Formats: sequence, C-alpha cells, structure tokens
Amino acid sequence: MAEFEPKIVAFVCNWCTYAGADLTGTSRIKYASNVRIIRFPCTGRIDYMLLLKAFDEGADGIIVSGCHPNDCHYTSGNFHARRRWIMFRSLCDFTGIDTERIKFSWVSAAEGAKWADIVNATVASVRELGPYTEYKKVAKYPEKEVSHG
Amino acid sequence: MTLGFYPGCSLKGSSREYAESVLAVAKAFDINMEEINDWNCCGATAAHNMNKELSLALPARILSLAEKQGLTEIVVPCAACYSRLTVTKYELSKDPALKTAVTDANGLEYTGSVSVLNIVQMLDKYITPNLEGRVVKPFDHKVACYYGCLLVRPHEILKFDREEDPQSLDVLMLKAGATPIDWAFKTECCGAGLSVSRTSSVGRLSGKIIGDAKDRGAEAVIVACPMCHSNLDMRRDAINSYLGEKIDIPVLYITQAIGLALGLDRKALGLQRHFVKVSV
Amino acid sequence: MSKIGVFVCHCGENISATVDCAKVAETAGNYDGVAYSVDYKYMCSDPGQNLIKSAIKEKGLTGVVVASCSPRMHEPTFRKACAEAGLNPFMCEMANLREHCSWVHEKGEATTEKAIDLVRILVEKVKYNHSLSEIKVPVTKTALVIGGGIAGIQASLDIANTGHKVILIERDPSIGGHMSQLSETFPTLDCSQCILTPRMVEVAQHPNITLYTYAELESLEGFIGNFKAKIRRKSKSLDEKLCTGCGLCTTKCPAKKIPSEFNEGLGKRTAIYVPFPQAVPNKPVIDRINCTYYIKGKCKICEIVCPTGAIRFDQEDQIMEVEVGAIVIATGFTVKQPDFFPEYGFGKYPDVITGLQFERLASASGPTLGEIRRPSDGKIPEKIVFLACAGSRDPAKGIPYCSKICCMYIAKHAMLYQHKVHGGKSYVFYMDIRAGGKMYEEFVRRAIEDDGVNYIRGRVSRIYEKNGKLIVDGADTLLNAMPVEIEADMVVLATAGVANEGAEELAQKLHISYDPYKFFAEAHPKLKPVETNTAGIFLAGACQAPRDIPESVAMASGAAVKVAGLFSQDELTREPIIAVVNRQAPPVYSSCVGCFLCISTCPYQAIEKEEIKNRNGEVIKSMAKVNPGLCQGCGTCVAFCRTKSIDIQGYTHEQMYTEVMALLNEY
Amino acid sequence: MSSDTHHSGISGLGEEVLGHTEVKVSQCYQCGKCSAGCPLSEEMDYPPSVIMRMLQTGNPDLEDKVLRSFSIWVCLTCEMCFARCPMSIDIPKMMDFLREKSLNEKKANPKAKEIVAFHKSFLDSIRFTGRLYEIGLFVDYKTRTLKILDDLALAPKMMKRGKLNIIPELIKDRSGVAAIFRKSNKKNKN
Repeated sequence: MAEFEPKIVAFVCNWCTYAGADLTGTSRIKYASNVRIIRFPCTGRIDYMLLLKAFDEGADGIIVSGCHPNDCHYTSGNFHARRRWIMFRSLCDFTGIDTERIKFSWVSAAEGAKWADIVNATVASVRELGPYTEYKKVAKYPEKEVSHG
Repeated sequence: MTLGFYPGCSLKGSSREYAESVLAVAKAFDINMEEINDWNCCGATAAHNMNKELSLALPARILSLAEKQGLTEIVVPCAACYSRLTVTKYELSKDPALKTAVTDANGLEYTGSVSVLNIVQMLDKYITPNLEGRVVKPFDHKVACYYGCLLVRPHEILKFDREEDPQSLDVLMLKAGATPIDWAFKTECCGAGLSVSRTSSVGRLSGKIIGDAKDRGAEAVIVACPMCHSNLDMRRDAINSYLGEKIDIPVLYITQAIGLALGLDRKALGLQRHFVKVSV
Repeated sequence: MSKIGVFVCHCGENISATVDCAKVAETAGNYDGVAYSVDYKYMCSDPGQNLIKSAIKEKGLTGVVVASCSPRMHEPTFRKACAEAGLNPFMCEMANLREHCSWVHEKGEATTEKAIDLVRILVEKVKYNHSLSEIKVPVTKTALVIGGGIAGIQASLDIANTGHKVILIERDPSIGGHMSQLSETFPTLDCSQCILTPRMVEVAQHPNITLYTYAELESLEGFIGNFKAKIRRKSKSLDEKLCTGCGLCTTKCPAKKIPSEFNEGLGKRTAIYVPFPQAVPNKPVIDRINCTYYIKGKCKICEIVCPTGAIRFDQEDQIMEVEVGAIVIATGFTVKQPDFFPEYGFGKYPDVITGLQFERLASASGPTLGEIRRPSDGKIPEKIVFLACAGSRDPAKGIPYCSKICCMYIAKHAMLYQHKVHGGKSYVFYMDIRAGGKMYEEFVRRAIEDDGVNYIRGRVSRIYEKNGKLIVDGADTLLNAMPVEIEADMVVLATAGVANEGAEELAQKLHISYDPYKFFAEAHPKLKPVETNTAGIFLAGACQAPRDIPESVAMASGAAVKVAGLFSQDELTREPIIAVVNRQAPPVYSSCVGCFLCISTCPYQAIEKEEIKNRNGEVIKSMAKVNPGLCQGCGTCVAFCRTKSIDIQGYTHEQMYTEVMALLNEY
Repeated sequence: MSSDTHHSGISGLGEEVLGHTEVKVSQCYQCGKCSAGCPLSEEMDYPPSVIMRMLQTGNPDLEDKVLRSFSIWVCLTCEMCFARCPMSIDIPKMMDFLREKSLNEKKANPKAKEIVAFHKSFLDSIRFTGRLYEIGLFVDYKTRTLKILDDLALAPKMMKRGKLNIIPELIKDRSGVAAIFRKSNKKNKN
C-alpha cells in the first residue's frame, strides 16, 4: 500500500522564509514534495483564520514561517505573528484543533538547509499523525469521507 | 551522606593506594562510599579495541547494577573507567536499538538514570566547599597537574573541563596549598594501554611528560587516573632510560595530595606503595 | 470572465528535467478562465517575452501567470513585458516552479503534480488581481556611507564626485580602517599608508562630503529615496572648532599605558589620543573609560595645557537626524581574537600573534618602526612560523569558509620577514595556496623561489613554549604525514576574517539580511552583489565577506554607481503593494469602525485618523486612512483589523483565501 | 541514513566505516592536524591522515593495507586527533572499527602480535573472573607472546608493595558476565 502523503500548506513571508526556500533550490537540497508555499509579504499579514480555512479545505499539516526575531524586514511583523500564534494555539487547544499539525518556525534567507529540514520533519510527523479527518468533526461538519490520493 | 562507588579493577590491584586515598578523604568528610555489589570490569581499552558491543555491554552491566542498588550518583575514580561508563551512557542514550541489544545481552534493566562522577567532579561537589579550614598541612610544593586523555576527551561526550589546558586539578591543588605550574604536557597521552605490550612507546611518551614537568621545576606530578599513575610511576625505569637521566619526582593521586593537606596518615593514603619514593 | 494566459518555462532543463512542462501547460489550459496556455524553453528570453506579449494582444488576456523561476528573480522582467503589451503589470503573477519545485524534488509524477498545483494557485489568485498604478516618491539626493575604511572612502569619493552630497560616518576617531594599519600591500608591495592617506585627506576636504568620526548609526526609518537616519555622535570631550590639532594634550596626558587599538595592542597610547599620526581628522578624543579624570574625578591636565581651551569634559553624545536617499554600508570586518586557539596558546604566549599584529610590526609607522621584533623581549626572531587557516576552514570552530585574503598576506609577511631579517628562517604551514588574482600566484612563487620561504603542507596540531622557544608541532602531509617540529621564536596566526562585533544589530537597524556568519547578504550572489534585499541600501567591502583591497574598492565603486543611478532620478516609482481602507460612496463610506488598532500596530506610522464630514461640516465618521507614501506593505494592520476593512493590494483577503482554496480543491 | 551513503560517493571500506561509525571519510581534507598531534604517529606505518586518504581512494589494495597496518593497533585512542580535528571526524571510533574488522578477517599486523595478545589476555581475564586478575593476565599474556623475561622484575616489586593479588577477585555472577561475552561475540569470533 502506498504511504500516506500528507498535504502540507506553508504560509511564509516574502523576505526570509520565501527567500530561504529559494536558497534551498539554488543549493539543490532535496526535500519532500508534499508542501505548497503561499507567499505573504510578512508573517504579520497572516490572518490565522486562513489556517483554519486550510484545514477546512483538507490540509493535513501547516507550516508558518518567517524571519527570526529582530530580523523582520518590517521591524516587528514576526513578533505580532508570534504573539498571535500563542493566542491562536491556546484557542485551538481549547476547541480541539490539533496544534501538533501546525509547525511555527523561523527560517532566514540564509537557511536553505533548515527549510528542507523543517519541511521533511513536518511531513514525517504529520504522516505519523495520519490524515486530518478529525477536523471536520471538530468543526462540526457532517462527517464525510475525505480522500487522500 | 552516601555516594555510590565503582572502584574498577586497578583500584583493587595495582592501584590500591588510589582506592585507599579516595576512601580516606571521603571518610574525613563523613562521606560513605557504597561499593556497587558484584561489579565487573568495564572492559577498558581492550574491549573497545576488539569488540564494540562488548565494550558497551560491560559498562552497562555496572550501571544496571548501580540502578538496582538504588544509587543515583556513582563516583568512578579511574579516568579510564569513567570514560567507558560515560561513553556507554552517551551511546545508549542516542541509539535505542543498541540499548536493546545491550540490555538483552546483559539480562539487566537499564534506564540510564545513574549519574557518573569522575574524581574531580566528586571532590568539587562534596569536598571543596568544605576544604577551607580543613587544610592543616598545606601541600606547599610546585606541582604539575597531569590530566591525561580520558578525563577531558572527547569533550562532546564528557563535557568536563576544557580540552586544551584544563584547569580543574590545578584549582583543586591551589586550594590544597600547592603552586600548580603552567606546563605543556597536561593532556598528552602517557601511553596508557601499551604499558605492557609496548613498553618502549610508554617510555618515550611518559618520558616527555616527566621530562617537561622536571624542566619546569615540578616537585610532584598530580594525577587522577591509575593508568597514568602506573605509567609515570611504575614505568619510571623505562622513562629514565628514554631520558637518559634519573628523575625521582613522585607521582601522587589527587586524593593522596589532598589527604596529605588534610593531615591524614601517609600509610592510610598508601604512599608507601609507590615505586618512586614520595619524599614530599 | 477572465482570460488568463499561462506561460510555462523549461528554464533550459532546470525545470523540465524533473517537471513535465508540457503536461503542466496542458492541464492549466483546461482551467476555467484560462484562455491560453503554452510551454517554452526560455520564457525570459526575447522570443519568450514576445510570446507573452503577442498572446496578450492577440487573445486579449486579462491576466498572466508565468510559471518559471522565483518571482524574486524575474517578476520585474515579466511585469515589464506585460506592461509593454498594454496589460497592467500587476495582473501578472509568477509560479515558482524552479527554486520551489524542480530543483528541490526528484523527477516524478509528484513533482509535476506539485508544479500543476503551484500554477493553479496563481491562476486562481490572478483572477482577483486588480490593476494598480505605481506610486511616485521623491528622492533625497544625499547618501549616507557607514564606515570609513577603504571601501567607505572610495564609495564616498565616487558618489561625491558625481555631484551628490555624502554623509560619511565612522565609529573610530579616524577614518582609514584596517588598510591604514597595513604595512605593504600584495602583490606590488607598495606602502599601504602612502596610497591611502591622500584619499583620506581628499575625503576631509571634499566639498560634497560631510565627515563625522566617532559616530554610529542609532536608528533608521523610511525607505528608498526617503530614509531618516539618527546618528549618534559620541562625545569626543572636545570642541573640534577650537582644537588646532597641536597634540600638546596627548604628550602631557598621564595615562600612557593603554593598549593602542591601531597598533593591535602592541603599542601604547594615552587616554586623550589621536589613533595614528596621519589620522583624519587629526584631532584627539578622550577615551573616557581610561581617562584619569573620568575614573578618579581629578586630573584635567589636558584642559590645563590646551592652548585654545578646547577640552570639554561635560560634552554629551549628540543625536542628530539626517535625511538621505541611499545608504552604503562599508563597515568591514575583524579578525578572531584570543581564546579561540587554545591549542596554539594564542593569548597565553605573547609571541604568538595575529597577522594584523604582524602588519604593525612590519609597518614603518608601527611600534618597532618596521623592525620585526617579538613582543615578549624585543628580540629579532631568527625563526618564524606562519600558520594559514587559523580558524578559517575549520567547521569545528564554527568557521567553515575560507577567509580568502590570508594566503596572500602570509606570502607577503614571509617575504617582508625575509627582506628585513637577513639569515632568518621562515616557515608557512598551509593546506592549499589560494592565489587566484592578477599577479597573485606569481607573488607566492616569488616568496618561495626567490626569498626562500619554506612552505610545509599540513596543519599545526599545537604550539607550546619550552625554554623560551615556541615549539610548533606539525606534519608534512606531502611526506607521509611525517611529524615536523619547529623551534620558533615567533608564530603568526593567519586568523580568520569574521564579521564585526555588532554586525547583527546593525543589520537589524537597517532591516537587511545577513548570512549565518553575520556577514551582510547581497541581493543576488551573482547579479546583485552590491545590492541588499532592502531597496536603496548597498554594500561595499568586507562587511559582505572577507575581501582584499582591490575587491573592496571595486565593490565600493559599484555601490557608488548604484547610488548615482538612483540619484539621477527626481522621482522613484514604488510598487503599490500597500494597505488601503475600504471606502465607498455615501451613505456607506466604509466598514471601518474607527477602533484604530491599525494605528497602534503600524511600524511606519503610515496610518492616520480621518474625519468624514457631511456637507454642513459636521463630523459623521472617524476612520483610518493610509498614507501611501509611508506604507511599506507589510500587512500587519490587515491581520489586526477586526472588521476586515483594511486590505493590502496584491495580497488581499480574496486573493489569499482563493489561493488556499485553489490549492486544496483539486480539479 | 542510507540515502546519505548513497550520495556520498564513498565505496568499499569507507562505506562500511560510515555505516558502523558515522565517520564519513570524504569529510577529511587532508590537513594533517591529526598526524601532527598524534603521539604515536612516528611509530605508525601510516599516520592517521594517511589512513583517511587510503580509505578515500576506495582502492581495494589500499583498503587491505589499512586492515593489515600496524597503525590501527598502535593507536591508543587517546582522542587527541578527534579533539583537534577541524572537521570533527571521530578517528578513534573509526580505529576501533578497523581493529575489530582486521581481527575478524585475520589481518592483524604481525608486529601488533603483543598488543593483540595483551587485549585478548585482558578480555579472557574478565571473561572468566568478571574482573581483571593481573597475575593471571600477565601469565596468560606471557604464554601467548613467549615474552617471559620482560617485566619479570616488576612482579615481585609490585607484590612487595601490595599491588598484586595472589588470588583472583571473583564476582558472583560470573555466568552473567560470560553470557555477555558469548552474546557479544556471536558476530565476531576472536
């Protein structure tokens, strides 16, 4: 039987992590192809409702990644993102959304290898957790089969 | 208070004065040293030279026995045993498959909960804080503190002192009233495991060490390892013939030197057992 | 109904080697709203761009998705092509099939599927793109150059000579940098000071350059063309206008035993001091940490002897604000210091020194007036050993990179030693000799063949002192790794070139990126070597990586041209990726409820309160308004807005939600 | 990681070394700092950096020479090379592996006869008593090497100073220790 291939959505900032992932490419470092990157100007722009939307649409795991603390291109966007993540995580825990499926990290424009490591680690851990069919239950949707190619 | 104690083979045989001095110093500070029941040899250099699994299984048995006995901290005065035990803990903690293979071979439970102290760590933790005021006969000599290999290397695993120009023994000796000298062979190898099988190499390697200590005016060499001691002391003839001169600087275990500073009986510290007469 | 064109690039084989480009184009062609889809070998080439342009015209495309490399590489290229064909450039988006897909995954179906997904996301996004117009901003035609070493000096002069104003700030009391410390320079052996000092004087006298020494950047705001920099002018305890630079104070100062930074600790200086005789400006500063008056509350000898009464003990640091349009960073590098080489006894044995210290010994202006004398007892070393790669190419010590300049300066040092100490013996322990550069290899050969420097291929294990000699334990790897022991009188370590202390903080103040070694990051390793990722901020010299003098100078001139290019325009256009508050005609006006959370969160103070008044002049609503000149488009306000009234162009709610939905709802 | 091996371009003995010790011979850039600091380097037929180079070649003849070398036996695992290696290559660990392999393939260098004999005598002593029995070790070692006269003067001096036990210290669970030997030896017979 084919191994479960989780769908991972990555919300990344343009200046650090997107550029870092570019560097992964220019360095030809290979990583799991399960991830799809969505580019934001800054992690500060990321409205966390988007994360719920991603789960709602069938994502099994999520990466949110931006600049390291103090390195934000816009000074403080990543601090807002981090603070918001702390709040959001406790809200998720409260409502029963599996926060183990959300990986929050910093990857700078110089950390191409780190980006590959984070993607691989996230894919491996989400693969372990299995398809996120639970979300529909948590979100009180009528249960229906979610297919995973 | 009570501490676990793993003497190792040398301390029961050719280096029994080390054991005697460790116990004498511990006793002076009301520390009870509880020996691990039915302990075995750690396998030393021979085991890891010949057979990796054996080199981990033997130390693991010792650690398992200590656990069984309810000991949380064991003192391992022999630097070689200390190295083997610490390396084993490290290897088993990072490789679960290896841990299974080893516990399987041993037939004993192993959790890795016992912490392993070398002699300097033990002295630093339990003796040094109370040493001041107890020194009745300051060890007023110029000493060359010799660390050898296995007390400080590999740093990644042992995480003890620093690899180049370590200081922990020097600091201890300073507190015992000695004047530690700055010298160049603190961590050079004495020849260790080749003592019997290739005595000529030992003469050369240990010769450089004793020679440098002498050149810089040391009146005693301080060690914390029975292998170092036996090479620098028992192999003095080979050393002297390599150097082409007769050097009679004595080699003392750190616990013997501290024992002397505490005013303990020379015989209780086993000084009469040395090959090179301890004149200091 | 959208009419979108999809253009899938093979990038030679960079994409097509692992992605089935034809299949991507074919699949995309079937999506709703896609009017045209094609794959082509080089989309960025002229024919490739023409393909896009003609499709826009012929098919009447309303949106374009180019599936090729990273938008960070070619977004401007393709947006310009669209504009040329009459399509609003912001109707063009890029799917990153190369860096994020073909280069990082193995060939296979999964990789092609990912490529298809990436294209689909952007096809859906572009449906919600809007035509945007670029924003015009004015340009302040003054440049700020940070750092007054050779790179900063060159950049300042080049910019100033194009007729633009330059503000040059230097953290030390004098400009000159490391180059002023050097003895002679490779491969010509011309005297460093002789070629540098005229330039230093030129800087001081140039009508377009304002020089502030003993000054550091405090903070920076704004954006390309419109920066506001705060500069801290550290107190020199001196009224510079009154000081004539006579130097009487420095001769009378009683605190004479302070290690001289200029002489790398090998010489001494006073507490009130001019770092070196050729300093620019040639006026002293008081080093308050070592000044007797500041320590003990009395002394003031300098004040008593000063003929013009220029000493100011109560002078305070000044913060001044300047407006500049561009910034050149030229802060240079430093070398690794003691404790980093315990096995070499660096810091423990006075005769184990750094290359920079050797420069001072060899320099005619140095503490030994150019005679090679060892620091411990002043003797001339009969045997000297040079160690290459002291710290460099040493991952165990955290420096995997090659410091690049050492091979050359070691050859120079050994050569200078041989020239100055007749009959002396010199040894160089090296791993590889990296002498790439004009006349460089020839120079090294000269050291070996003509000057008799002994090169030994091997790294030294340790150095210890014995009977006044430094015993160097090495091995000759070209002779079966035979042990080599040299009894030397002096050892010179070619210590690794590393980023300046504080480089990280400076990068954070400037909002530029830096690499893991804290060297500042260029925008593109090949094509944008002097640009940073922040528009309007440029790099020169060794702050970007270890560099020698010719490279630093070339880079500085490069940065200067970039600045001059920028200043040749009266207005700049900026991408309209900025926040907007929704607003409609009365009676709705806006969904903004005037909580102004956005104002408190905006890092650029770009949002203000606006009062909407009725015809009678009565305030009927108070709402947020974005100043497009100040907004940098980070979008922090967007995530904060409780009523979703503020949105960011190019990354709107509609666009981002669409991307998420498009990604997971497969066709 | 197996994929790591696959991409490393290391073959033969170097690959085995990687598999058993995580030491990647291609990491060595031949600076020679190990050989420069090795206390036994001058007694070796191939100093440590040369051993690394031989393994890098993947040449079977050179690999055979490594296993038959005297170097691997005279190495004291003093860890100096590892401590100072700029690439943090764990040479001592690799040496352990090479010794074990050399022994298993009966390639131990004849010059190392005494060293090997000593290790064997040492292990035998523990195998049977659980602890090191020094007289037993000496006797056993001397019968293995026929070096009867060496160190003969040492024993009485040690005896006089109470440094030699006439009777071996026997641990109770000798069968337990013997079992450890048996199980660990399954894979390699020595």
